[in-house]
Amino acid sequence: MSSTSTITGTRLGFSGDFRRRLTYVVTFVTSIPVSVYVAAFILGGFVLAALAPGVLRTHDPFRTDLFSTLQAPSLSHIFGTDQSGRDVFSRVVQGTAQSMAIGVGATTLSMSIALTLGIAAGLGGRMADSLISRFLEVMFAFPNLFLALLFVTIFDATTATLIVAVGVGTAPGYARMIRGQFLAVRRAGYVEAATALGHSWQRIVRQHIFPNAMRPLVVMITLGLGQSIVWASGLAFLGLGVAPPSPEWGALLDAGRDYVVNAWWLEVMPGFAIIVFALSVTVIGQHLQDRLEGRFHPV
Amino acid sequence: MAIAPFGGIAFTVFRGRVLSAPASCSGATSSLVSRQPAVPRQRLMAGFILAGISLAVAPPASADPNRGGTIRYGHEQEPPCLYAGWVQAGYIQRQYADNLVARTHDGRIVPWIATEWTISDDRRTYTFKIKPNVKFTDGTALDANAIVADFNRWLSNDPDKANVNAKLYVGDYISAVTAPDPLTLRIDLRQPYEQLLTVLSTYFFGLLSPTALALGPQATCEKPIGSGPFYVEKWNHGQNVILKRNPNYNSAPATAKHQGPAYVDEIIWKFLKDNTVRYGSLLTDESDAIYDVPAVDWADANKRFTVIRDITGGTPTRLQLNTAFPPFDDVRVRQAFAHVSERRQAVDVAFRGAVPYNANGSMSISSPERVKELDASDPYDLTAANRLLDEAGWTGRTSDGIRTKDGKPLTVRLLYAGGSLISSDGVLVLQILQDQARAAGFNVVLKPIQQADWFAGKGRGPHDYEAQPAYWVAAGAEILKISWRPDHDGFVNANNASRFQPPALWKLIAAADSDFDDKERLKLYQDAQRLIVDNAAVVGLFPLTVSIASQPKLKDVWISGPVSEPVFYDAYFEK
Amino acid sequence: MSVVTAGVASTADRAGGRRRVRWVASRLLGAITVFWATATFTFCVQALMPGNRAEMIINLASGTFSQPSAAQIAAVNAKYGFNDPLIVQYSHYISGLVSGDFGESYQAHRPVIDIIAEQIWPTIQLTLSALVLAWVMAIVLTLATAGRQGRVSSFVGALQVAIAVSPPYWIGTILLVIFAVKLGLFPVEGNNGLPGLVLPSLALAIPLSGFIGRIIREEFARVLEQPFVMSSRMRGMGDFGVRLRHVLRHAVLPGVTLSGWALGALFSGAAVIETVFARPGIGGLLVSATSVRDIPLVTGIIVVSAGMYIVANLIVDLAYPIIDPRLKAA
Amino acid sequence: MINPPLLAVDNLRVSFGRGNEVVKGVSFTVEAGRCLAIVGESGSGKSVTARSLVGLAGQGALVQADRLSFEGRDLTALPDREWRRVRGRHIGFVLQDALVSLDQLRPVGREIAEGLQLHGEARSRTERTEHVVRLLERVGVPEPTVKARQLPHELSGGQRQRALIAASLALDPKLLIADEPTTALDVTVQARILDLLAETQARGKALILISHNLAVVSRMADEVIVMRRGEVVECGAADQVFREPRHEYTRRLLNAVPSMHSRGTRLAPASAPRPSLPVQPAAPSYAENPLLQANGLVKRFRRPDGSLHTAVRGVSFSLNTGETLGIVGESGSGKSTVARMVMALETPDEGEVLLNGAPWTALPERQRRKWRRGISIVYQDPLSSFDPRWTVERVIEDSLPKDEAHRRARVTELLELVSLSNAFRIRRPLELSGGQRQRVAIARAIASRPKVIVCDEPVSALDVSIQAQILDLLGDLKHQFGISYLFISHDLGVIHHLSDRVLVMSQGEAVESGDVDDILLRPQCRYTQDLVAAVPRLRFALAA
Repeated sequence: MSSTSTITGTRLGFSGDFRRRLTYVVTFVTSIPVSVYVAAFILGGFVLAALAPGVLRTHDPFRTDLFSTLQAPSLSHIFGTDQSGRDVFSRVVQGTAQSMAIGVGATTLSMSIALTLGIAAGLGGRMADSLISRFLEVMFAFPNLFLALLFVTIFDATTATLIVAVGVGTAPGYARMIRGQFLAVRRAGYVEAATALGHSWQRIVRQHIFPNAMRPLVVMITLGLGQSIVWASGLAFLGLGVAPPSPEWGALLDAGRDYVVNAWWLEVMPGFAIIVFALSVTVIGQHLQDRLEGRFHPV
Repeated sequence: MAIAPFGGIAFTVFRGRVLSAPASCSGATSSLVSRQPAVPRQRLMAGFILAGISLAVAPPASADPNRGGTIRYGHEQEPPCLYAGWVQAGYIQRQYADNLVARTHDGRIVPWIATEWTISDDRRTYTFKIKPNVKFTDGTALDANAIVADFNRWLSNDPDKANVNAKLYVGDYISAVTAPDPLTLRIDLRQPYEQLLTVLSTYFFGLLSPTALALGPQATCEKPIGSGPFYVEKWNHGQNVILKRNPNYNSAPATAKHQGPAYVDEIIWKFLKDNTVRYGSLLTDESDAIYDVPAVDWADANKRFTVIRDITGGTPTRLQLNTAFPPFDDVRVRQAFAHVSERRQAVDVAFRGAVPYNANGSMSISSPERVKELDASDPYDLTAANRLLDEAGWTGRTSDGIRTKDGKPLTVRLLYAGGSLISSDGVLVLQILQDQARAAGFNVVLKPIQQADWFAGKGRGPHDYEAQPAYWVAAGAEILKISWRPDHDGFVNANNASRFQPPALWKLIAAADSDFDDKERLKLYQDAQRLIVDNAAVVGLFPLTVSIASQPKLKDVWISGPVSEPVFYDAYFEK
Repeated sequence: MSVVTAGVASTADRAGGRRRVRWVASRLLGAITVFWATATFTFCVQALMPGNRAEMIINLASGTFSQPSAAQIAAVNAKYGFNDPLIVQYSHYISGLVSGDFGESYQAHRPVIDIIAEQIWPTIQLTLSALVLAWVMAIVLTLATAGRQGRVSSFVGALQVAIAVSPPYWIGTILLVIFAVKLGLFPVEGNNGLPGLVLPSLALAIPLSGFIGRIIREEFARVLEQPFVMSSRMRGMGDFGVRLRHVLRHAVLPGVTLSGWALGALFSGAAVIETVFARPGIGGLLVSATSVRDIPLVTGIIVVSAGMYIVANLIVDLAYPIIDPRLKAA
Repeated sequence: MINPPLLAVDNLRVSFGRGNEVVKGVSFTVEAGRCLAIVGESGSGKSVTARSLVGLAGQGALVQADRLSFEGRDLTALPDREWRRVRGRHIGFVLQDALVSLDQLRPVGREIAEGLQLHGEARSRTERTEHVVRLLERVGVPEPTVKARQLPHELSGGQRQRALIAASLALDPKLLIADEPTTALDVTVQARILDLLAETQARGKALILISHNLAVVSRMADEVIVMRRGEVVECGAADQVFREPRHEYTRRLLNAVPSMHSRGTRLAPASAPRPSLPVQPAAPSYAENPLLQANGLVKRFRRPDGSLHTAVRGVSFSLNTGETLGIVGESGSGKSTVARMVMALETPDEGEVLLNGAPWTALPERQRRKWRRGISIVYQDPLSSFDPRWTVERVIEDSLPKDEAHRRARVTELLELVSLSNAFRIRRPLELSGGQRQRVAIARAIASRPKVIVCDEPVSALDVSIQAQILDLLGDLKHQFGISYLFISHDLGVIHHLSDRVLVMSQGEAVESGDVDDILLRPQCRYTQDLVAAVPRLRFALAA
């Protein structure tokens, strides 16, 4: 990162305010570690694969080729071919949309459940708090696996049921975190100072409690994305995933499991995709957390 | 609704080399492992028909095979109960129980507990002579009275006592089972039933000690008592079943390679569901024999171990096309669908040679009555398929190439049961078929259904599917009656998923069933097969096969009819 | 667990004693309500299941599909009391639970409690050894690298983040192939004795160690800056001594609260690992029981696993004051 | 030179990274039995200097010195293994707050024994425990055998500090360095600890005392070094430095110490031109009904272990317009709780507070809200009272009453009042220094033109020079707007400097109250007398 402070306002004679903002932006850009840029780049690749798979795909992910089955990764097939000759790389790319849909869907669902429960417990009275905490404990005692098995067996395996299964399964964890965050901010010094100034409770909630309590939510969402995908692929592994020939990452893992001795790439590559996606999302989430928590201690 | 009897055919294997069926393994040499066992031992229909083409005579019993040792056998599926209808329990039952009669590979009924038997002229009374001083492993005498007690339990209506499968076979045929004297058994039938002896040789009719049975279903489930070469010592749930040698075993069947007690002291019947673990345990010598060699390791297994394979009779796994509703109500569309993919190569690629191709959808290649030239029926012919579809009026095309006829797309909903009813390799064949059919304009949609829901009949109404893979195991042509019996007086034949019931077909099958002249019966059965295949009511894929791989030092493991059970009675370790 | 720092400890032991009893009582009451809620929820679910239960039981038992006769269905209904009104079935079910009778498995005709009792130990063995392994790995990695600058510690930090998100069954399959099938260091079958336990618990432990490691690492770096660590250095203690004797114990605290939750998550993971390594255990049992709709067995496993989770959390709550003696006074 | 000085330091320089020099050339020597004090405000480098004497200047610190020797032995290029032998055995170190300088999770005895183990002193466990008990006895901890087994939080503040000192004296080191040893303690406890340190010095130990409290230094030190931004601005014998300080900075520091002498005068030179202000404090007007009246306030808290703790037991007082009432007491005396009850942030269990004669704490919050503009509060730690996301401008603008007309101009006016330039408008509180934050807090407090401002220890976290500026600011505002202050502090000097009347609190009760000189110069009740006696005085009267 070459030093850029000289080209800011001083020589170009901008007004103080603009120069200040420019240096602020420049220091902001140079302060981000390289790993975050790499993670952002990878994530961009996945988003592109999800929105426009055609761009990255080298072959038709569903085209079988009975003469080139189980070929090791090569130039023509970057991730090799599967047991019916389909190109694994293209299938991973094609599967991105479905896997990310499950990830995003499940995270949105679990966040919305977690928010309603967390806020009700955090801001509600003692009664609401103990009631909801008791309910959360019941949800925790349930093995997530059972919830997922339940949904998938009653409503047979589609992307929607997987989203609900994973979403409901992960919601209690986030609800507890949100509740803790709201309880902490409620006790903050600036909330009491605002009360001393004579502000109404609604104004304090709107101006101080919500914005400060919601900030770590951004981080939770990024971490949630990674976890949901890993979870959904776990279900597919138990044969509860989406119907073939879907190239959803979990389904690819499930199909590749028996070939792991002879055709390792069938199992390793989709697993690799899951880890790299979850990792890049976590790194970005971690950086957001450091940047937000690091500078501002809400409580 | 009577179910045709069972059956299994074993290609016996000379030591070390597989007399493999014509199917060659094409494509890349590297192998491919099926997620589930190559052939699910799950019978869709309870009926088994034993068909036997024995290609080899059993080798002479060697001089004095070394006694002792423990066979560590890696089986795949753990049954919920050691004495139950499910075929997984049948395999274990073959080790601890004897039957009245046994059936050789070529279909002859040979003595077992019954030394000899006579059938009345009106073929409705069977009288058996029972082998003297045979005992169950709990000391109870195995005489005619014990057998009568077993039969009465099986046919009762009490859910704890009833043997569901036994009732399905002979429930409405047998009128009485009596024991005139301790060593004679008499069975009276309401009407003649040619397959009675074949049915009695299946594991459903394995003889268990009445005193043990009286202890209730739980005890029978946990520790069934038979008179076989081994007895169940302990069931470590989730892990294995320990079977110990029965020192005073004196009732081996005529099909066995020797008489008297078994050679080995013990069998550890392990449950290794995961293919990699099961075949891996053979590689790392943690198992002496394993059940169902994964397809991907088929070539490797044949090099290193002794592999025996048994192709089951009855019908192969085949796609039943729903002829009652469009698009498959038009025979041309059905024929086009039969030509539309390279099924032979798809099966070879998916199963890597572990399972042969079976073109004739109506009859398994191991059934004696099959029509040989139908093995080449409906070859891959894209131009013929397109021509037939155009003739049938499916001329329109959607943007992504799917044919349409007066606005409706040519969609084929292909319903199949997830879980162990069709292996992951089998599903792979369906995926290959789906992809290749697209070239001709078919939009094939795979719709898996949970195994338990499949059994509950959920989602399998006549309007819910265009194609449905299924198979029935039987000895031979008797299965035709079960598959193609037309609906009558309100009773829908659930086994005829393709709803194909032209009067001409039933005329042929009924005539064949009642014709005692074998040559004439064979001709009628073959005409019926030709009628079915010509009308493309079913599209053949692959037959049911059972394979056992064992360490070279473990000799004389064989697969017996009629349900292709592994037999360890004659097995011994070469010192 | 709120950490008590204010005020001099009250010497009124009687008050302390009475309060501990009240604390344990409230935990037990909580556990019972959770138990009851899980049982009721599972019961309602089985009532919702589509399809005729009796028909399914008969078909599944015979392994075939056939329309069982009305007599057979009636007999099964009578045996399991399916046609009683729901309330009667529910009260029968709950009273059974209270007396430890979880009903009989449809398939195995055996009391559910026996089936679970046989297969629960391997799962406990697996989850506990996975937790211990995860802790050992997390502590060793953090002790060596936390708080230090330089490439190695940043690499280990990134590694911990990576393994925290990697799927356990994927790691399990790869471990199985490399160490069992190819190298033969460990038995392929995951259920014969201790050596068979290594790979499965490692597969579960690696992701969890990443998770715990990350939390301990952050706390470790924070505590390293505390004055009492400087005091110890000023008494002549070396860097490693300070890390081991002083900082580690503080850094471990947030991880301990997490262990209660982790055991719950490990149970779900165990189900998958038990399938991969062909190990017995109630995780795999739950998967197979659900696929054959063996409702009493499914219910039994859920209630037992909920019980295990609650007991685990009780133990963690009791263990916490041992690590953080300040809580003893509370 | 019969024998070399115990510790000799010549031109010590410490820098962190490129060009960030924190200590720029410090030289001094220390003899056995003598006490050297290093005085300076935060950021003067006094702590880093002390720590570099034991090789613990901090991560990434570059320590250079022409001479750094202990008993003649050169310490400049000592490897870490050698340093470890010196620390604890030859040089003992005592940090500021024992609550965080002792490991909370381990019994106090084991912390002390650790030094013995490290240097292989006592072999067996019993020998070690005996040694520990003897040490605790020597530093004056009651029931040493019991206390040794207790955790730090189970000891009182004083006992904890004594245990910390015992830990540093475990191996009887010749030199003891104490960095702000009494800052975290109450005045009475501080006096006892200073006695203990003096006694240790009398027994022949060399003592280096680091402190920002000139009174403490003047009582203890033989020689004094005054440091400012890493440089030594003055050094010499204590009485000479305190009586006739040569350097302007030292003189300004001495002047900045608030006491009875400085009452009514300015502590800091007026940096910015102030509007003409009468120097003499305006006499408080004793109208018939006082501005603020507290009658019999009682407040009880439930401790986490369930037992009940009464923080305030029946406190009554009144505050008149333009008057400053000081409330003084040690930690745990309940003075902050009184402040919160006055602000109606805590509801009293008994008694009530009247504002302008009308009920105040008795009102429901909804009705009370519109009267809150008449009374505001300034906290000890201003940072936590600002919303981290807001700029200074928004903090002040938000505190303006709804009906304020031209708000932007009012914000500028308020910033000027607290002498903060316009540039601070867009800054965030986190980026400001302690003093600047307190100015913003004061600007917010006066935004609604209140009659009363409650100040809860507003200056105790600030350096002396900054503290002086803030106290002057509060004084100016009082004269300009006739604001009454309820000023809570544990520092008698500050109270004496600012208050008209004073209320002394102990264990939740008001032991004595009245005119500030009557109470603080001629205390009647026993507790106040001990309190006043314990406050370290500047021993040498400052020459005119």
